[in-house]
Amino acid sequence: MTGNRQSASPPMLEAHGLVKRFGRVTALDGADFELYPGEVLAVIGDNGAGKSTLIKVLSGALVPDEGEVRFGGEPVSFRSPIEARLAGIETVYQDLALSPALDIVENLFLGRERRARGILGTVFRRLDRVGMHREAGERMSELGLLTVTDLSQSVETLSGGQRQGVAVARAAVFGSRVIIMDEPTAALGVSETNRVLELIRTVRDRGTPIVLVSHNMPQVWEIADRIHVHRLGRRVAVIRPGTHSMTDGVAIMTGAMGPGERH
Amino acid sequence: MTGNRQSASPPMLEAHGLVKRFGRVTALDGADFELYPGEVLAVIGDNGAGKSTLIKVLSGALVPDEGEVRFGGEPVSFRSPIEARLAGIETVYQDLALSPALDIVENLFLGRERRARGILGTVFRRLDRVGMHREAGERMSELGLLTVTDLSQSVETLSGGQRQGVAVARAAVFGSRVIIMDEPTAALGVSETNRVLELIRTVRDRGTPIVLVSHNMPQVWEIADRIHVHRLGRRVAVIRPGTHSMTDGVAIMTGAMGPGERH
Amino acid sequence: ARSETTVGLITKSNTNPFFVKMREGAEVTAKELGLELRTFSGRYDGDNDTQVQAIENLIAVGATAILITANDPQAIVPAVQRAREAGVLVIAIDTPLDPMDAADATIATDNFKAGELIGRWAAATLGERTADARIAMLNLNPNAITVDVARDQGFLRGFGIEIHDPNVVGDETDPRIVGHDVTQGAEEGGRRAMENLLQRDPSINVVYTVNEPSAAGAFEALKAVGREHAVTIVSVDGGCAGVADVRDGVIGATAMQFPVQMAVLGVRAAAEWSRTGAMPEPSPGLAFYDTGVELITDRPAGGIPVTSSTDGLTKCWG
Amino acid sequence: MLELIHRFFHRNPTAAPGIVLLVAVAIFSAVAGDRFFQPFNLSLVLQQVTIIGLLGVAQTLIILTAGIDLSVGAIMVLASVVMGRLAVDFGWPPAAAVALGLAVGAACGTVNGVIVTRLRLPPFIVTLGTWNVFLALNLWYSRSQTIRSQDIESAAPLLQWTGRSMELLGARVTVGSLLMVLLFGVAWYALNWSAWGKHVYATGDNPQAAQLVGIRTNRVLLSVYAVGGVICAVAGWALIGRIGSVSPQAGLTANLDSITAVVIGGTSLFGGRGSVVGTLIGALIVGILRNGLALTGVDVLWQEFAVGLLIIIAVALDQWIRRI
Amino acid sequence: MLELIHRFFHRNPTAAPGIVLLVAVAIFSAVAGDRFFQPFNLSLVLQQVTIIGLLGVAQTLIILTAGIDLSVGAIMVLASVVMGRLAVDFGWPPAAAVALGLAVGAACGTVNGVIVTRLRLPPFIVTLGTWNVFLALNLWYSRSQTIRSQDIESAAPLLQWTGRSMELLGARVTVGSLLMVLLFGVAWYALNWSAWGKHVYATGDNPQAAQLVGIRTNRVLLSVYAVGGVICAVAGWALIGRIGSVSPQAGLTANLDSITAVVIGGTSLFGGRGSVVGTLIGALIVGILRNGLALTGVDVLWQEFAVGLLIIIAVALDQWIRRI
Ligand SMILES: Nc1ncnc2c1ncn2[C@@H]1O[C@H](COP(=O)(O)OP(=O)(O)OP(=O)(O)O)[C@@H](O)[C@H]1O
Ligand SMILES: Nc1ncnc2c1ncn2[C@@H]1O[C@H](COP(=O)(O)OP(=O)(O)OP(=O)(O)O)[C@@H](O)[C@H]1O
Ligand SMILES: [Mg+2]
Ligand SMILES: [Mg+2]
Repeated sequence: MTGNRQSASPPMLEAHGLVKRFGRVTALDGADFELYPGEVLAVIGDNGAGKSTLIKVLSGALVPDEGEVRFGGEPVSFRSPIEARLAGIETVYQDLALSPALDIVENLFLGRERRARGILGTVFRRLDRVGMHREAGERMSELGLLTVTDLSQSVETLSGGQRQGVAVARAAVFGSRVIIMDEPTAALGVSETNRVLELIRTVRDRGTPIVLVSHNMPQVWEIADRIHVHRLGRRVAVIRPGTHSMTDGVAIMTGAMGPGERH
Repeated sequence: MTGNRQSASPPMLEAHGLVKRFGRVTALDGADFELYPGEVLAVIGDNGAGKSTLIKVLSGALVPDEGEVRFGGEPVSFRSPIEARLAGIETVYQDLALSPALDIVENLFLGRERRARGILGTVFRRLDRVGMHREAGERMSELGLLTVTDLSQSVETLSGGQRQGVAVARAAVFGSRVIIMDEPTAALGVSETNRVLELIRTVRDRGTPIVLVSHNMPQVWEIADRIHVHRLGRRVAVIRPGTHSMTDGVAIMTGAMGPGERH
Repeated sequence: ARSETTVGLITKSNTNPFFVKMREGAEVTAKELGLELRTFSGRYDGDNDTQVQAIENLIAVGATAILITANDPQAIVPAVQRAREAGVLVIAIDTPLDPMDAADATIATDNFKAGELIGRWAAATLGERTADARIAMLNLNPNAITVDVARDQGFLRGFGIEIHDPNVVGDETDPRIVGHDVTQGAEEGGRRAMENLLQRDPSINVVYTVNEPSAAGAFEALKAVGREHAVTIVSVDGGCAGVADVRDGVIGATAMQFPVQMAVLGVRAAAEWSRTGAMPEPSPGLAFYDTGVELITDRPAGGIPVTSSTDGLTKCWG
Repeated sequence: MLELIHRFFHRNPTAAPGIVLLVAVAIFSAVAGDRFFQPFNLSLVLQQVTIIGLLGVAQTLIILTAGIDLSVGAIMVLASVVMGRLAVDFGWPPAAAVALGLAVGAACGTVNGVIVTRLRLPPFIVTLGTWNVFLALNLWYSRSQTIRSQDIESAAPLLQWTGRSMELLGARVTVGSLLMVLLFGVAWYALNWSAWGKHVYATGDNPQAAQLVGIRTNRVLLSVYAVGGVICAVAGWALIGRIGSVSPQAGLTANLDSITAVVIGGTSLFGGRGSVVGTLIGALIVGILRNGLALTGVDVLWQEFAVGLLIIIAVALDQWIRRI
Repeated sequence: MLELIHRFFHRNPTAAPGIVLLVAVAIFSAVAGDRFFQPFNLSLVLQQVTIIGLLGVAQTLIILTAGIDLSVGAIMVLASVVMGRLAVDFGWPPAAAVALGLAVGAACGTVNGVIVTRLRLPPFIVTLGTWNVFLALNLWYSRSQTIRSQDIESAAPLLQWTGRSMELLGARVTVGSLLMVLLFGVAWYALNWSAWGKHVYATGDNPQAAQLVGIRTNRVLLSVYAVGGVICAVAGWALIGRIGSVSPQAGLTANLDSITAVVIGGTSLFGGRGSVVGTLIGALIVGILRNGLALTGVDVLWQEFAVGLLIIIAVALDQWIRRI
């Protein structure tokens, strides 16, 4: 319902001609990308198509060999994820980027710890552990992830889905201008997945655009406004759930159908 | 089509009253399990329900605190994955169990390296590197995973799906009596997923029973003969795709519906 | 300009001031005589391998003479032999090789005698209290390297204690010995060893130390329990800091050795040999040139010839 | 019951080594005679571990980041030599000399940190190299000469302030020991109650992840090495108090000893796991072993043998306690 | 072109340190005069790195499993003392003495391995402990006494066989050096062309995964420590050949030196990554630096300084080559 804006307003985040090589492998081979305000953009593509590499370039985790990234119309060149994050791009990485030895609360607030009020916080820089613990509990249960009984369990002892939940909850905690999620529901259970999809809708309705990488086609067709189809390191088509069927999408993605019918 | 055998023949792999505690967390709380010859048994359950823990107990990676495991009717107590494997249980773990610094071929054959023929192999114990390389290529392309251009790429540089492909290919390479797969398609693309499902069917048709843990309900209902529903550390129901709808299954799994309608 | 004659000096370690000053003395003399001096050292007390490498490297640069203070006077012999076969003059400095004739010449000091001297002085100072002395022995390290053993055993012999095998530390049965401990030849080790021995027997009144830094450390430990005036500390070396400690009453007596003189004599001998082929003369009645020991103390006792700390400060080596 | 014990050890990861320490004390009290278990002797152990304990604080911080510092001993000695030379030989005001000594420590640590972060070399190699460099500088600047206790006492008693001791229930506690305890406290607070501490753990645990969540790992590393350098310099000051004099020969075994304390204290050499309180206990365990063995009067040779054996037994016991 | 270079370095991970080695040789040839770049001197370097190189083979195997062995030097000396005492003092046939020496090495390594695998203690602590223990045994068994070259020569020349040298194009290569090169070759073959080698890498890389795929990691570890012990004993034999005599004082810096060679050679202290050929090159780099500096005639004090600096530069250069 909010997906028709791209002709009205300029792209919020865009990239042109991105190239990224790893030794002999060319992961990105002249990829383009556009994300418009207030939309859910799904990115689909085969394994090894270069989706995660694209995400990492957009979020500053990788520096592209060629090509440019623009954010809010301005060319940017993030040299680290910190810069992207300061600019307002929040990312859930496919490999989660968690610190296994730290506990759930610590991971949720890593890099954005909250200090205690008053002199303890300002002079002694004491952390507000109690407050962070409480808030972590709230977030996790909002996401339906309170299957974890103990928030001071270290992340390495969590189940695969619980770990992914922590990574998603982390990105959801903090207001930002763009949220990028690389396969956020791959390890999640049914109800947890639904909660995350709900979350995505809520965020979108608040006007924050979201990039969602996923292999789950029904999910993509259900939630996306536009679909970026990635193949062999470049964008081969942008389609809409309304105009293309899932079968068409998969066919373009695997190369069985030419990207001719692009809109 | 082969799923009706459980009344005819005794279970191939079974477990009773399994309990496993990690400090304050009780991951398995009196879980039962049965796998009959020639069936695909799906295991579903919420995040943190204890599915992976169950799998690890069955495959010898964890020793249960209580309960017994029987394999082919005999009580067994695997104290390490090696013993389970020697007994014929092959497992794809959720966290893949790959060696990141080793390359694809090395990972595929890890622990089952092939030696060169002749004196080089017997006396000098030289590896048949060429042979392993060729065979690895064949396996990977059978699984549709030859998006990887370079089989000597180290596993840590692979994309998430490629990595999962290697782990699945490893289990598929070797004949065994039981195959256990813990969310084998979570990170796989559409076509790769289909190939793995095909593989599962082929193996089942050869008579080898398979345990499949998955959060993908359509997939489960499509391929499973029976469905083991796990909740809070124990089995709450065993259902069949034919008798229960997906909605029922999810309801039992999340506790919204009692396991009364168990067959 | 590269001079004709290259002389190598290989010391035991490059941190111990004893050898640092020896090196400085050698450098000055070499400059005077227009020789090129190459300096090397072991990396720890007892390090033979690095000294062997140094000899090999010196052969490779075509050194004329090598002055060596051997960390392991027996184990170094084959390397020395190779040097001599290559036509290099080898002079053992400070520590004679074993056998002594493995070197072309030896300019050394007798560590056993140094120990004996302070042992005799300590016994004489105690007078009749010698009979019930409580002795602490602060050695270098557990490896029983030659200097360590010689000084330790020399002290005990001088003090009048039956030492049994002079190559073995700690085989004595004399009840006056409270114990042996090791100091690594440094202040911290000296303090720690003293503290521990004091815990075993707080009535210790004679402290032998292998060198002056460990003596200074031992003194700190004694000071901390207020016993610094009730104990006689003896040591070996004769560094300026040690002599000043004698002056200030920290150390009762120390046996002064002359590393700088050894180095100077060694370099001179090497220069002489390269010019005329003349070998250095041994001291009369000895198989080597002995640079001697002097007992430095301000409290002469038992008729032992002594040098006062004031005089000592003019001769000390650094 | 067992549940409660598990919970206790989980919440208090330093409880297990603490128990080992108590066991060691108990055994030596039985074996080494009544001289051992006395306030005075125990405070002596505290004095004897002061230097290694202080270096252990620095080493813990660095090891938590998955690094290692082989130059701690060299930095310590260099700092003490700088303090001594300036105050005694060049007549600086003692406070200024101490300050400059601490600054030298910070500079040395910063050099390590800069090389580690800018050139991305393994900390082992970097600090091995700077260890050689700092030691050479130390020998050069000190001219290999000891500055005697008496000279310091008259020219700059402040340098020996760390060695001053006070009576506490029959024990003699030095300022240096208090300083060590204080620094352990500060490090514990910083690691557990500040964002910086969490970043130190995260950097050592999984540097890629830490970077992805927005931690400036290079800054964290740099700060850790620099702080480590300052702590080493404090150890240098404490060293002057302990041995009275300034000796360029000190601290040769300090690197290995400090790493040993850290590892016995349960910190992983792979980074990200461990605690600074463990290091204190680790240093005390080694100190107790050495002191207790010395009091039994065993031959030095067999003392070394026993220390080796007992260290293994102590850590095995620690692991065993954790597992039950 | 760049593509090709990348591929080359990817395929040949030891090419980068190899280039550094060549650069070092070239620089010293220019700086240290014509004496440096001569067959004789270069073979001298080979002789000088023999001991550290041999220990480096053992150390590489152990570090690849994410372990560390601080006892290599002690095992080496203990083995050489056993060989010497048996053959010279107790009149055993030299071959039997050598065999028993190797057996002692294997036993020491096995002790390390058993403690590491059974008690699951950190290898750092285990080998630190056994280092003390083995050194004490060594001092006790040798009675701290050197066995003289002449005595060995007359009683058991086989012990000195490793020191025999042969002329090769103006260079003098000793049996010990050949033994070292041979062992490097064997270790290289085993690591790259045998299943055991892959298991060593897998065990160090991700022990949990290795276990899950069915590698008996405990057996792998045990075999690595035992083989390491034997190689250390071979180093002990080579040590006798090298210095002619048997000295119980040797080898104190051997631990650090061997680890240094491994790390300079590009092997990660965290296990699973690296190569044994890198260690050989690492040992040669350090050997070249020390020898070259010695020939330039720099003062010892500044030699240490320069070694520290040059090690850092060498590794930085290596990293830089890899990155371009
Ligand atoms: N660090 C690296 N070194 C070498 N090759 C790499 C590296 N990272 C990625 N690649 C390669 O780049 C290609 C694209 O990887 P990427 O992770 O972007 O794929 P993806 O589209 O996210 O796949 P998936 O759906 O499996 O997550 C793959 O072939 C992968 O092997
Ligand atoms: N080593 C461990 N230490 C502590 N708790 C653990 C450990 N391993 C698992 N757990 C806990 O046990 C419970 C079950 O975990 P398990 O991995 O079996 O879940 P799962 O059903 O596989 O979930 P998912 O669908 O997310 O993979 C979780 O609550 C988890 O936090
Ligand atoms: Mg991806
Ligand atoms: Mg799971």
